[in-house]
Amino acid sequence: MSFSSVSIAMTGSGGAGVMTAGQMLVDAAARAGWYGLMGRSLGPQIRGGESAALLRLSPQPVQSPDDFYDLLVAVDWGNIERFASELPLHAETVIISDPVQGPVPALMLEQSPRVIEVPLKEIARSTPGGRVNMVALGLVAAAIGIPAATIEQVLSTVLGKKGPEVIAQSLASLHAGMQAAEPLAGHLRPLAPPTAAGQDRWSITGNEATGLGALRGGVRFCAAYPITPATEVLEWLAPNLTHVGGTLVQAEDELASINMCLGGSFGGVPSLTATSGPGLALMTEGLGLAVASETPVVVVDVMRGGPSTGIPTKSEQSDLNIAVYGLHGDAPHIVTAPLSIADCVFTAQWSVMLAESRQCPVIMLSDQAAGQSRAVLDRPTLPDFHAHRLRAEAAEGDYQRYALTADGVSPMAIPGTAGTTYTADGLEHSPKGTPSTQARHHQEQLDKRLRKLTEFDYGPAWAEISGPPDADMAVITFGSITEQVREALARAAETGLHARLIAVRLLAPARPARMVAALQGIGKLLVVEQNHSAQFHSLLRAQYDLPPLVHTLHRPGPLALRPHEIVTALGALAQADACVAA
Amino acid sequence: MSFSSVSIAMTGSGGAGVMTAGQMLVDAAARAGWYGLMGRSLGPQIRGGESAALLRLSPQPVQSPDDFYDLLVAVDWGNIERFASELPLHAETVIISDPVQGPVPALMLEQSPRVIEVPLKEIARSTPGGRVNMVALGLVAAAIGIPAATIEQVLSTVLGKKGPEVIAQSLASLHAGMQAAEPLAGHLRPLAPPTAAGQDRWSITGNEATGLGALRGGVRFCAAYPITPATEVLEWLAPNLTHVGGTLVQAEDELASINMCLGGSFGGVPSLTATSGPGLALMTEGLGLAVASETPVVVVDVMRGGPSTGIPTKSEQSDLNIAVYGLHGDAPHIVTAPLSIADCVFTAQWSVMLAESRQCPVIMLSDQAAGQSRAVLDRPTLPDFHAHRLRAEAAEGDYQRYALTADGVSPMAIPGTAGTTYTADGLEHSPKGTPSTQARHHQEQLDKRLRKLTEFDYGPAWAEISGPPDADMAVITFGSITEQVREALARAAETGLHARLIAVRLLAPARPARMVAALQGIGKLLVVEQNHSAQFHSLLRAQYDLPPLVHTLHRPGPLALRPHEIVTALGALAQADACVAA
Amino acid sequence: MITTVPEFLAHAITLERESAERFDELADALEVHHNGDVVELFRKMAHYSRLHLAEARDAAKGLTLPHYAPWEYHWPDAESPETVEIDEVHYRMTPHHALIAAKQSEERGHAFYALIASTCPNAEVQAMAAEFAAEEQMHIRLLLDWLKKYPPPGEHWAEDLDPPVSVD
Amino acid sequence: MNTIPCDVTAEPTYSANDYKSQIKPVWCPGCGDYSVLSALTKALSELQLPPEQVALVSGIGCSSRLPAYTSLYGFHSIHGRALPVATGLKAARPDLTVLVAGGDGDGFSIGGNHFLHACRRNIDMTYIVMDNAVYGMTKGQASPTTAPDWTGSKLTPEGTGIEAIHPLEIALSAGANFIARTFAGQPNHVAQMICEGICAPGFSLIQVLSPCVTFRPEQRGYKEQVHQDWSTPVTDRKEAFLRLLDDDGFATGVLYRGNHRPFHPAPDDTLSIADLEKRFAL
Amino acid sequence: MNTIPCDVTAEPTYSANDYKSQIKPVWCPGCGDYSVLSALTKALSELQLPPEQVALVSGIGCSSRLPAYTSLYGFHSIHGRALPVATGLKAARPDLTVLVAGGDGDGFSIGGNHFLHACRRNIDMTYIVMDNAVYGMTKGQASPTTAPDWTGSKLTPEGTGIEAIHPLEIALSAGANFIARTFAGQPNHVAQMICEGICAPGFSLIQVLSPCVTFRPEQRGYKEQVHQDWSTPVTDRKEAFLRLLDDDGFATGVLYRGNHRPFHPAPDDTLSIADLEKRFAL
Ligand SMILES: Cc1ncc(C[n+]2csc(CCOP(=O)(O)OP(=O)(O)O)c2C)c(N)n1
Ligand SMILES: Cc1ncc(C[n+]2csc(CCOP(=O)(O)OP(=O)(O)O)c2C)c(N)n1
Ligand code: SF4
Ligand code: SF4
Ligand SMILES: [Mg+2]
Ligand SMILES: [Mg+2]
Repeated sequence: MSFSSVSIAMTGSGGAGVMTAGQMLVDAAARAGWYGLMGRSLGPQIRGGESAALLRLSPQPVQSPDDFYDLLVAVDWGNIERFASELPLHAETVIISDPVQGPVPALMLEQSPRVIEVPLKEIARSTPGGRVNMVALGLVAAAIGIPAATIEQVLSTVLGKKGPEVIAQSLASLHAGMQAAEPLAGHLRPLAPPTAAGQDRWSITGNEATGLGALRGGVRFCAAYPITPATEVLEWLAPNLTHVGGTLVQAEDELASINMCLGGSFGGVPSLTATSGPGLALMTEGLGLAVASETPVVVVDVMRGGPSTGIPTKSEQSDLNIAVYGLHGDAPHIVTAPLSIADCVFTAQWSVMLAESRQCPVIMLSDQAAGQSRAVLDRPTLPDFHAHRLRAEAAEGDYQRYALTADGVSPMAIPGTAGTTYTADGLEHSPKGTPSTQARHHQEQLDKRLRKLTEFDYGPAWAEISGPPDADMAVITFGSITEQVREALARAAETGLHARLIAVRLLAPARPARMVAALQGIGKLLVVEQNHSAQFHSLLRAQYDLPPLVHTLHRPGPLALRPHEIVTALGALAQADACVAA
Repeated sequence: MSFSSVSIAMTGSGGAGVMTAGQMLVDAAARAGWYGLMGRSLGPQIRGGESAALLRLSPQPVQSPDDFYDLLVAVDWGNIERFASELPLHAETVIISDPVQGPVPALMLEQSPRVIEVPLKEIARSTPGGRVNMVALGLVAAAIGIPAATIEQVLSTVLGKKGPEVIAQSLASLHAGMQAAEPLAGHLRPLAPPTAAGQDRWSITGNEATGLGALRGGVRFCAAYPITPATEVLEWLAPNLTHVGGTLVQAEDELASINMCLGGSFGGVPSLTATSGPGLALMTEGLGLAVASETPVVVVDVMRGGPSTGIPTKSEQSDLNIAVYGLHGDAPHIVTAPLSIADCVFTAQWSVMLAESRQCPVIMLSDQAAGQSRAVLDRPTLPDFHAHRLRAEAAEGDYQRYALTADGVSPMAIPGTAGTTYTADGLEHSPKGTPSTQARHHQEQLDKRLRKLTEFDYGPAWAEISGPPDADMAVITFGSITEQVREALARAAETGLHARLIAVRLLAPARPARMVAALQGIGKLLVVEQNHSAQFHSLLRAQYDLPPLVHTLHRPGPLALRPHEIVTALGALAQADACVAA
Repeated sequence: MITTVPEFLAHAITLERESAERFDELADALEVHHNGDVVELFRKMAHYSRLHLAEARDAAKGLTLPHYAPWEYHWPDAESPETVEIDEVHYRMTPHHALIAAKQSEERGHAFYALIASTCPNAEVQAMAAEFAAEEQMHIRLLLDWLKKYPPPGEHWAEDLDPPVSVD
Repeated sequence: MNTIPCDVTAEPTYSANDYKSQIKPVWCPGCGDYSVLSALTKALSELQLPPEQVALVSGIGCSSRLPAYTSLYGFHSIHGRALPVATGLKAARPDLTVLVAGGDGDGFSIGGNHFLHACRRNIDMTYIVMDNAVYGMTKGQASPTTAPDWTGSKLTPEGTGIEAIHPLEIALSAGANFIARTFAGQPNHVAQMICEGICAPGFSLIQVLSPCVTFRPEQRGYKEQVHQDWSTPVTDRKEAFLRLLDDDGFATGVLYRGNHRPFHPAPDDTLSIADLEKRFAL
Repeated sequence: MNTIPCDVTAEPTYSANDYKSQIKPVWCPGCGDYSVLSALTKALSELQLPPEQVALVSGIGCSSRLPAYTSLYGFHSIHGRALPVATGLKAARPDLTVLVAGGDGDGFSIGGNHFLHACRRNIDMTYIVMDNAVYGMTKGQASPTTAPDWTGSKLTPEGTGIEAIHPLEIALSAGANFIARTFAGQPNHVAQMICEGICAPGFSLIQVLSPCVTFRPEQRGYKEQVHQDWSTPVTDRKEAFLRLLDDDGFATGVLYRGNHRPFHPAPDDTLSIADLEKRFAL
């Protein structure tokens, strides 16, 4: 899979509008038939802070960032030192720099990229009401070959509400930018022609995809407390839940939001909330109640840099520990993670289905990189399953809410049903739900709650496994960085380095038999994850018997793991001697 | 170590006063020179519920419950089915039953114990103002040979405030009970004579011991929210903190109590709070702040049955997961566990010392069994160390609160110190404390916070290791059940089954080198813990390379693990074939 | 004001029913607290109230009784008179206390009926009330007899050396 | 507002006893909570609400044990979180009658924030607080309604030194639409208040002075202290405040019956998921 | 109460600038919080408090970024928990002057319970709430002080439908000893209020109407709405309530200056640990 993709970073601060320009660029490329991905890097200011739009466009579907940026357009260099490390360049990179912004900072020149000076600001000034970001947009669009008509159309749509004057001014800037693109000719890898025009494609962010998956899974109640980078899940759900007959309540805090969800779910309505690390920390007591009272609920944790308030705007996969182990007592529950932006739809839908089917809480570990990035992708094919909760029918007599059943799941009575009233309880209880301190009841209920999860057939969705069946090397990973691993494996394969991919969607409970099968024949394993303490590796060690030689590639946020790093790690593993386990 | 100990259960309900009788018995035995242990099993009623005083007396120090009860005195049988399983009997057991309470319940007769009927109530009625619990007390005291004068003295002291009439009445009942002991003669193993009279001994509960350890360690601030079974730590601290110049504040909830502790600690005052599972769940966000802002604090979690509200009055070791892994982000911190009631003093003191020295949170995992049991023991020899926090001196200029140092610990400025003002932050920050989203700062600070803990020499206190250096079998455990393991190993050794004991006091961070040494020569390992999902085993797998053959003995509460079960498990391990790992 | 037979019987039925239910409630409470002697007594009292209730119901056969919300009854006090108050019990109470509490409630019941018997303008109601009052009087005498068997306990009857339990 | 009319005159289908479960309370004999249980069942019988249409949510505490003793749908949740659970339930299932019960510790200490915001949200539910000015279940510590000089707790052996809060003032300020106080020693009055609370639209707060005979035996004396001063409710917020400014904590009756719009999420059910998906299409 | 006299007349040692740090605020230009920062430094200079004797605790939010912009000891804690952190600090270190700062979301939404109990505890500290009736930092959602019909948030596109809370009423009810309102557009008045708040014993609440120019640009109009009605504080709780019942949310000045005893733990320091150990000895 060799991409003829192009990766572009546009930086600018103080309302320069690079995010909007980037957005228009992706939109236009999409319309013209390319695939694309746009992430972002933002400063701490609410408005007018330094920001970078991070794009990748390609004729093939693409959800992974590339190793380096091919083109860096600096509308200005404000605070570049704060995020320069997030913008890896190489010798082929073309930097477009505006001379009035001063010389290119030394730290951007370390890889000896080619610098082309373009007086963006001056060009903008040359047209009335000129906009520097539109100049940059025009320049980039022209340089990579986006048809002028398409970009003009997108611009006009996006700025539609602002009135004809603004549109006209912006178009003028755009055209000026396009003209200024000439000096770039020959300096930039050409973007291969689009292939997907007319195909059924979506433009969607991971957070939107999560919201959609939730609704598809049957969620009709949400209680919300905003937190970066999860807020967009909630914001997308607010109007859309209403449209499909559901309800969203803004809660006073996360203690309230999780417990409101439990209330809604107790009422028979599939419920979900979204948060990030600090909010998840506040929800664990409520999640424990969901375990003990067997109340289905889904919590989406869009992970950000931790610990504590950490780095709210940057991605990291460091909430794995709390998600799997963060509840007090023996509290079996389910933890899932989407494997890409697109997969947020499926995994959210599946998570709701699992919660409802197993009558337990599910924590879905999304992350900032997936949640706040927009991808242009083929419309995903999605299963039609949705929430099915085993319900108790109206009955006379002795309804046992927590009856001991073969698979551990007991029919749940929904308020309104006659003859099956009961009291849900977080205290240990008898099968009927009566509080009990007896050893026997405790053991039975602990067994039952565990059995519900371990005896269930999660099917092949537990992980995505691909690659040669005879490989003796595998890469195991989870979450949205799977896309980088995929790309790395494709590249490695081209160099003759074959390895299996095991991308785990179901992080808890463990699936030992499935893992044995997945690891069949594997002698060397590379664990890839984005956190400081190799939490995934530690989880794997605890849950599974791993091959004799295990390497890990782990790094905290905010730097994205790049495909070439994974290829390198894989190369090292291939060379490593199985006797000197790392 | 063969005990000639005697184990006694006294059951009774509705204000029968068996707990007080049990307490008097331990007190008297203690005065007379025996050692002892008293636990309890209680019903869900606040007053007048069924209860059992669970005693063990011995001429040797004893902190483990025995396998069976030698004597069961039933003042009545109210709701015995609820806790019968907590009262293991054997064929040698003597049951004293009062015929007016009806026949001995069948479920107490399964092991064919000897039943002796004694009309306790009638005897009590035969003396004016007679008290049935005092009759039972007299009976037991006489049967096991506690000197009459001692028990009379204790009774008079305890009831002192109630006035001479009550004392006289109680003494009369006591004597009547003593006389009624005659039929027991020959039926009960005699308690070997005391050995410790005159020795420096204490009578103390685990929760009191924890409070004392906290003060010894230097704690001078506590914020408290009551919760069973941790409340007594707080209740002991309330007046005693004041006496030594400290302060206790009752908080509105656990979110407040942990954050108040952070405030106190930020002010330079070593701070601690105590809670149980549900409260700990509410504290994890605050603990994450402690990690990121490097604010020392100690949280004692007196574990009870989980998940959720669970079984508040019963012991379990199921908060290990949340204690070690329950914080969001990469949040290295310390987790300790006392190995016995006596060890609560040391471990609490050590925990304070570690928190202060490492500027991080420490979670100390005590449990209900240790916390709410009283032991008569030799006065522990205790180190004199106490909190030492590396402080910044008054300075001019560029104070860096989070300076990168070799061992990771940076001098902390205490408010009031001139020239070193700074802002503590839960946001990722530069060495100076300025919020930063930079990859470099994040990596540096993550490294530093981890280094503080991993590069520290915890000394031999990390675990208690004993037993033959050439053993090829070991038992590894943590927490207060260590006492049962100790006794089991002593017994096993008598039968020629030798194994090493590794009782881990430091549960996080991992001590790989120390563990390698501890496991030196060990081919077979038995992991013993009191929870449903073998959390300790899973933690050990994640952190350490374990011997080829590992068995686990784990069971949730409320049933105490008994020494003979451990001996049996050890026997099975000895027999097991190393090739068929379990 | 109670003036008609249906009104009177509605009161009598509720009075006896609530009395029986309360005795049962108290018996349940003491059962949970293992106070068997008192449980037995309260069960007995509940039984007697239920006998009365049956009588009142018999008398009401064929009549349409008015509906009152609990707070609309014309009790001398806001609460139905022959109901032992919730806080008159203690887990360590003895049969003596139980009998005193029962006697007091019967006395209130008696007073209620007696007042109607003496003040109600409706002669039929008067007669019925007098009959009910007489029965209550009998109960009171019965209770007084029992009480002789259960002299007041010593002053330490409530003593419980065991501390209360913290259950959560 | 409840859909069942409050003045049912027909032959009752549900007697008070029909709202009780088989489980016997673990409360101390003499505890005021018994009487709240009995009053609740009377109130429900008065309203003739089918038990399966009523949900009773509680937190943790002696008082919070209530649900299991009824034949309603119950949720005995966690300490301090009864109101959010109930809020979610009512928002998701507006057809149900939602009741909430708990103690002063549960509601005003750990649950204080939810109390504030539930009053403010004014969602249609009835909150019954059994106030004994103590944490009964954990052996008698001071709660937010405990007087500053109460020295009965080992945690605050010199008294808390801080003033008790005024829950009714806070409810009134925050926006609760129906506010009443009653006393467990008068179960019929408690029943009446619960009945009126259920029938009132929006958030109804009923503070029940409910003695803890074990840790606050002196509360048996409440009998002599209560005085039914608020026999006519006021509908004006200002007037209600004035009432409270003269309150000694023992006036009973309906303090306030307001006119605030209850929170009522309105799903519009106009689009299908396929419609929503279309918006992502290029 | 502060130990430093409030009427320093000597030549000032500390200028307002001495209370500022080198760190430049990330606030949007035009944000009201700038002016609170400046007012705070003026107030401290007026009081001539040595910076190292003052600690400023905050939660999370735009407003909560304040501490790092000062040269005081600061604790930028977590969302909603500034008051407990400050309470612990003051209880453990009564010698320090403790200030708390934050937003309406931090203080009244997630932090509502601590607000209630901090007022009640009435410990000696000064709480400055920069109220912009919005969650600024998370892109503009409704806060507890947002009007029910504000449709500017994507989370509540039809408005919240619930009434705003009245933080001053709650503070007054709960027991705060000093309560004032001021407006960021009048930094000298803000400085005066802060000064008086610090000097008042017990818990002081200062609500600063502090426009969020980004998400509530209409708040620039506060200028025209505020009116300094509370120029003389009242000391009677009832009178203060009456004032509030007529409040339109824009009256500024000192509402109330009370007489409640501040919470003051009193360590007695009479025993050694060895003494305590003796009690365990047989
Ligand atoms: C998170 C958490 N903290 C503390 C507790 C312990 N706890 C249980 S009930 C209770 C107080 C109950 O007081 P209140 O609500 O007044 O009820 P009461 O028992 O007086 O009826 C406490 C502190 C708990 N269960 N969970
Ligand atoms: C536990 C937790 N939940 C949510 C957030 C996200 N968050 C940060 S600031 C904030 C609201 C801030 O509003 P306010 O306190 O009014 O401050 P402002 O920004 O308006 O000054 C929220 C919801 C968080 N940091 N932590
Ligand atoms: S402790 Fe108090 S509140 Fe709890 S049941 Fe007993 S009397 Fe009631
Ligand atoms: S978003 Fe609003 S509150 Fe935040 S800094 Fe900008 S103007 Fe101020
Ligand atoms: Mg209470
Ligand atoms: Mg705000």
